[in-house]
Amino acid sequence: MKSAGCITLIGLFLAANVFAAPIDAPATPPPDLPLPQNLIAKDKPGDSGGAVVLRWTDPASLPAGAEIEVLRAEPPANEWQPLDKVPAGTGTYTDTSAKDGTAYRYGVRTSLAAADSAGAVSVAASTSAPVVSEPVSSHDNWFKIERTNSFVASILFVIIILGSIQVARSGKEIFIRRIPGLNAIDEAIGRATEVGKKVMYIPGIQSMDEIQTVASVAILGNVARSTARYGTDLDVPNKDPLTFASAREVVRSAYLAEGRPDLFREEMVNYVTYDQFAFTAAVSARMTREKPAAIFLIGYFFAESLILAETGQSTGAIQIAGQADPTQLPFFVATCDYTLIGEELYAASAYLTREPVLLGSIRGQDIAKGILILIAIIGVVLVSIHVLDLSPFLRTQ
Amino acid sequence: MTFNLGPVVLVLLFAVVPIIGIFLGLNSPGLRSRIPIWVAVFAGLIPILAMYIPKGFLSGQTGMSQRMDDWLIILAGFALLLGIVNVLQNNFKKVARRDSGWFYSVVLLIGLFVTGGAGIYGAVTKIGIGFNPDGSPTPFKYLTDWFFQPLQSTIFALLAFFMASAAFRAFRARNVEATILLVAAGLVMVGRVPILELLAVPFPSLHASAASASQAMGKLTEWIMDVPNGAAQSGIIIGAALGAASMALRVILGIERGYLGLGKGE
Amino acid sequence: MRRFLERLLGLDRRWIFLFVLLSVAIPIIVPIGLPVTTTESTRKAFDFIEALKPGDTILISFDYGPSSAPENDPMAEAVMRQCALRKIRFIVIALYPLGGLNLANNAVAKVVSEFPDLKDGTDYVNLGYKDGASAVMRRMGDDIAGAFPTDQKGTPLSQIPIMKGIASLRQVQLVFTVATGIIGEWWITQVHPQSGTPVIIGPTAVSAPKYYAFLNSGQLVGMLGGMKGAAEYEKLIRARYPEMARFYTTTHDFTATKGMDGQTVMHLIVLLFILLGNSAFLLSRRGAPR
Amino acid sequence: MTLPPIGVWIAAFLTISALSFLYKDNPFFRFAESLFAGVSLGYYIGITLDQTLVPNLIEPLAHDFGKNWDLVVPGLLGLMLYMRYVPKIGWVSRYALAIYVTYYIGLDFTRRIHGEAMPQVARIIQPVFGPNPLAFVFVIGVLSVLVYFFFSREQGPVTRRISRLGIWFLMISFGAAFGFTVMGRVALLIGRLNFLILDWIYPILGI
Repeated sequence: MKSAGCITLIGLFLAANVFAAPIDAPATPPPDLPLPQNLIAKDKPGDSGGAVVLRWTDPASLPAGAEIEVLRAEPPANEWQPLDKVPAGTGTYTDTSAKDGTAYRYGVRTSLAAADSAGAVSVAASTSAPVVSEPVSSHDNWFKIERTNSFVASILFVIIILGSIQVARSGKEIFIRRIPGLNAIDEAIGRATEVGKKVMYIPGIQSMDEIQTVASVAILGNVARSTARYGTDLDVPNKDPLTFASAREVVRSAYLAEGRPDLFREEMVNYVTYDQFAFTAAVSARMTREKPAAIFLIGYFFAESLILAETGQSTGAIQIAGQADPTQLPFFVATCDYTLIGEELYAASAYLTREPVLLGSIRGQDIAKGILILIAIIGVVLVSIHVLDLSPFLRTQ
Repeated sequence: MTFNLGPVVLVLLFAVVPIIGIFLGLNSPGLRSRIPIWVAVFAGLIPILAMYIPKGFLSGQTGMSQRMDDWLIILAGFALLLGIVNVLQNNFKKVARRDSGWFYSVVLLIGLFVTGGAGIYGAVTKIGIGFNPDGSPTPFKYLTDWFFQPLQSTIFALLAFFMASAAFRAFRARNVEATILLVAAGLVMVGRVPILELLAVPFPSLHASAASASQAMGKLTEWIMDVPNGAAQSGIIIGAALGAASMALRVILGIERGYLGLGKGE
Repeated sequence: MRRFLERLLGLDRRWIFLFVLLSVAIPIIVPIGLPVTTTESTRKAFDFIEALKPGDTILISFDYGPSSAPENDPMAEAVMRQCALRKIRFIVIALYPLGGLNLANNAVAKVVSEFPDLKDGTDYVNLGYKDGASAVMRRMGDDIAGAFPTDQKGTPLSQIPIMKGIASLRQVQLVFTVATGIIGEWWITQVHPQSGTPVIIGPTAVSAPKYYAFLNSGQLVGMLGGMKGAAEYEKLIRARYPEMARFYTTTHDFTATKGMDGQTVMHLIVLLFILLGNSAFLLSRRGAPR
Repeated sequence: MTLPPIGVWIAAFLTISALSFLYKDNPFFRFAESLFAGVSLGYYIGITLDQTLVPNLIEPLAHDFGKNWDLVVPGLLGLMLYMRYVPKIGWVSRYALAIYVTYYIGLDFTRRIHGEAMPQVARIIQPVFGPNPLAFVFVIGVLSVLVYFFFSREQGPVTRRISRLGIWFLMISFGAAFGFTVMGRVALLIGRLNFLILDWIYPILGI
């Protein structure tokens, strides 16, 4: 079906080429080099415009070192301008310098570059009149076809999550398994209250453009409600100014929601500095000087993770860490009492609040995970018995 | 001159609508949180649509997505001042109250004013923050090279020490899980560097076998990193990706709005 | 005995710190010269660049800061030297906000001084730093000049010979990102899917494990993992090009190969401490009344 | 004998002061740490002005207002952030924060599905009886870790075993990644000691 269309197209273009008068072609030397054939020029599909794709078939036999020269003629002058040369055997070229809406003609011809003794490339040894395409103009498109797979996956994912949220809203009970790191939050704050020392919460060092920070700030809201309830002091040092702004709103409203606005102080959420290690030095120093009883390291951390966690460990604080990205998890696991691993970070606010909407979306994530596991198992079986390789359908571009 | 639809739509959505929203919000407290969340839905949809719709007004070079990138870099730049204001407030307060350690607040403020001043000077005079026209370093660059960078690298280097102390304390065979952790760490540490060769230095007869054992350990390390470690990493990444995407969806749709200091739900 | 074991288990960590300091400082003063074994991921990176043709172009992105310079610098330098020898052209950019540009400038200056034949604009070009790595990358996928209108010296890209025929990342044969944080990963998850340009990464040792996932899935061509990866690369280069030995045998200049000595001793120290801790732990548990 | 320049002395003093934290908190460290906090913040004032606000906002507005007029809006949004300091209309800052957060979170959404979940699942799909006899270890590893991340189901005897296996894979990964990282961290220390020894002590000793 598709190939039939192709053949028709090629036929059309062949016919067009026969009749297309060479537009102001350069002087024609003896045509000792065979010409490429079946030149087709099309707007590059699925892009934002500005690109035309050329395809052609190389002539059957070409001497070594032969290249295909690509030319372009732009109205109104319609003079051939050389665009580029590609090695024989390429068969395709994308002109990314096209102006949208301009009807270009493209030409290809064989050329043999000869180097003179100095090594500089001299005039092409032989040039013949190019094979010419139909006029073509580039434009922007409505859909990126090569991303169909991730488009479909995204749509399915949205349906699953929103559907599960809907189910949860309708009152269906949703179970959630025990996550020890989250159970420990109240224990840690309780201990801080007993010994009369403060709780330190570090929401990572990334800005609010990172979803782990957003998740961490949501957990901070719950921690702040606990400290408000217990009347324990809270300290939230920040590296990113937007995270700082958000964290302060969150802590303020948590104290308000618990009916303890009197306990909220602006200094609870404070800004330190924008540099990763200056922040680390300042916060580590604060840990050793003020010895908080509980330290939360939840969010997106980088190398500072171990400096902070090991310093905190040496002060004897209960430490609860959490990160979705795997790189710093080894250090948290080695130095903290509890660590939220990967997806547990995102499950935290659902776990702590037990809100149906959040629980519903956790359920949706599990369904999506189940589907992915199923796809993976089916894929592994099919590819192992040499029936079909599903992986290309999942590779994204 | 072509008309660019992208920026115009952006201005409508993220300037005109907010301004109207602010005026409406002055009299109607309910709208103070509702309109920002509606506006945010559009902000969240732009990059998602741009991923799949290559139409110029959306994802072209002057399209909405591209322009948003340009915009938000500026917004983030503005945000820094928010932090600076807080640092100034807190430290001036400490100095004024002569809190314990107020001297160090003075040190901090001097560092801030001198370096910040040099930076502002460079940016305002267009000399820049690198080199003077005659090739000599600007004061800003001098401070960067001899104050800022050495401290940055040294604090980072503390990690070498903390790796060792954390390993000593954490890697003990307390239970099955801890033992697995310990063994994996030990194997990889041996496989990453020519430890066996180092140990064989005093025994010439063992050199060859130490080298081949080291090679084998290298292979094993690579396998551990590749297969079991790669598998666990993949598992974490897939799970976290789903968790993040679901959270992203909740944030974009305004279901999760805690980051604005707003309660859940309406 | 029990008291001793308990003391050992609760050993003041400052003793460990002292051992670490000595184990790293001594090899700097008295180099050992230990052998290095090469790994698959590094060989793949090396072979890929070796297979490029003279006149091909690669993009080298400085996505790290001074903090990880001892690890990352040797990687960038080694690849640039290889390019210089093989007449492969390279475009240098910096996306890391905390001093990536400075490092790029230093590295370019160093390699250019080693290879006086290298001409700015024809053999290499330094486009400088741009803020907002993710956005910059996305734009480079379509239009390099849109992200970097001029090079570091202010010459418009259209006037730079090396950029002729290179409008977007699609015309670049390889992206080599020397990276410390998330920026390196974006080259793999954003740029590679967008433009299809092969990517080699030179991450710090800490993020290297994460990239095995991408290496296996084919999203990455090769990787130089940490100082070890850099030392392996130096070894591969020395083996292929004996004339390069001059950059890797001087005592005062720092090389990854030299750095490996200190690392090896340090690993040994850490392993000994783990062994000590576990022996004490197991012995004390055996002796403890149940 | 030429002594190293003053900058090297400053850097060496600050380096040693920072390292002294390993022994214990002390006035030298506290001095270095406070100075670092101040200088670093000042550094970012310079960087943000010179590399972000001047080239991305001020220059485009000054040179080609017709083409860049819309950049006034992020400036406006930036100002909205500061309304937090005006108690009555503190809520205005929500607009700026909400737009900033959701735009990037939207970007994150696509990155997670398109750039992470799908390619990683594609990776699992490999022949387990093929040329690589241990490929099944990989497949089992990913799947068992994923089973560990199931939250909304009570674990039965089978899933409990699978998720325990998942934890073992996680532990191998964490241990291996820890061991793998030691090198990089030593590299940093080497960098600092290189500076102290090669740039500071050797010149003083005239070596």
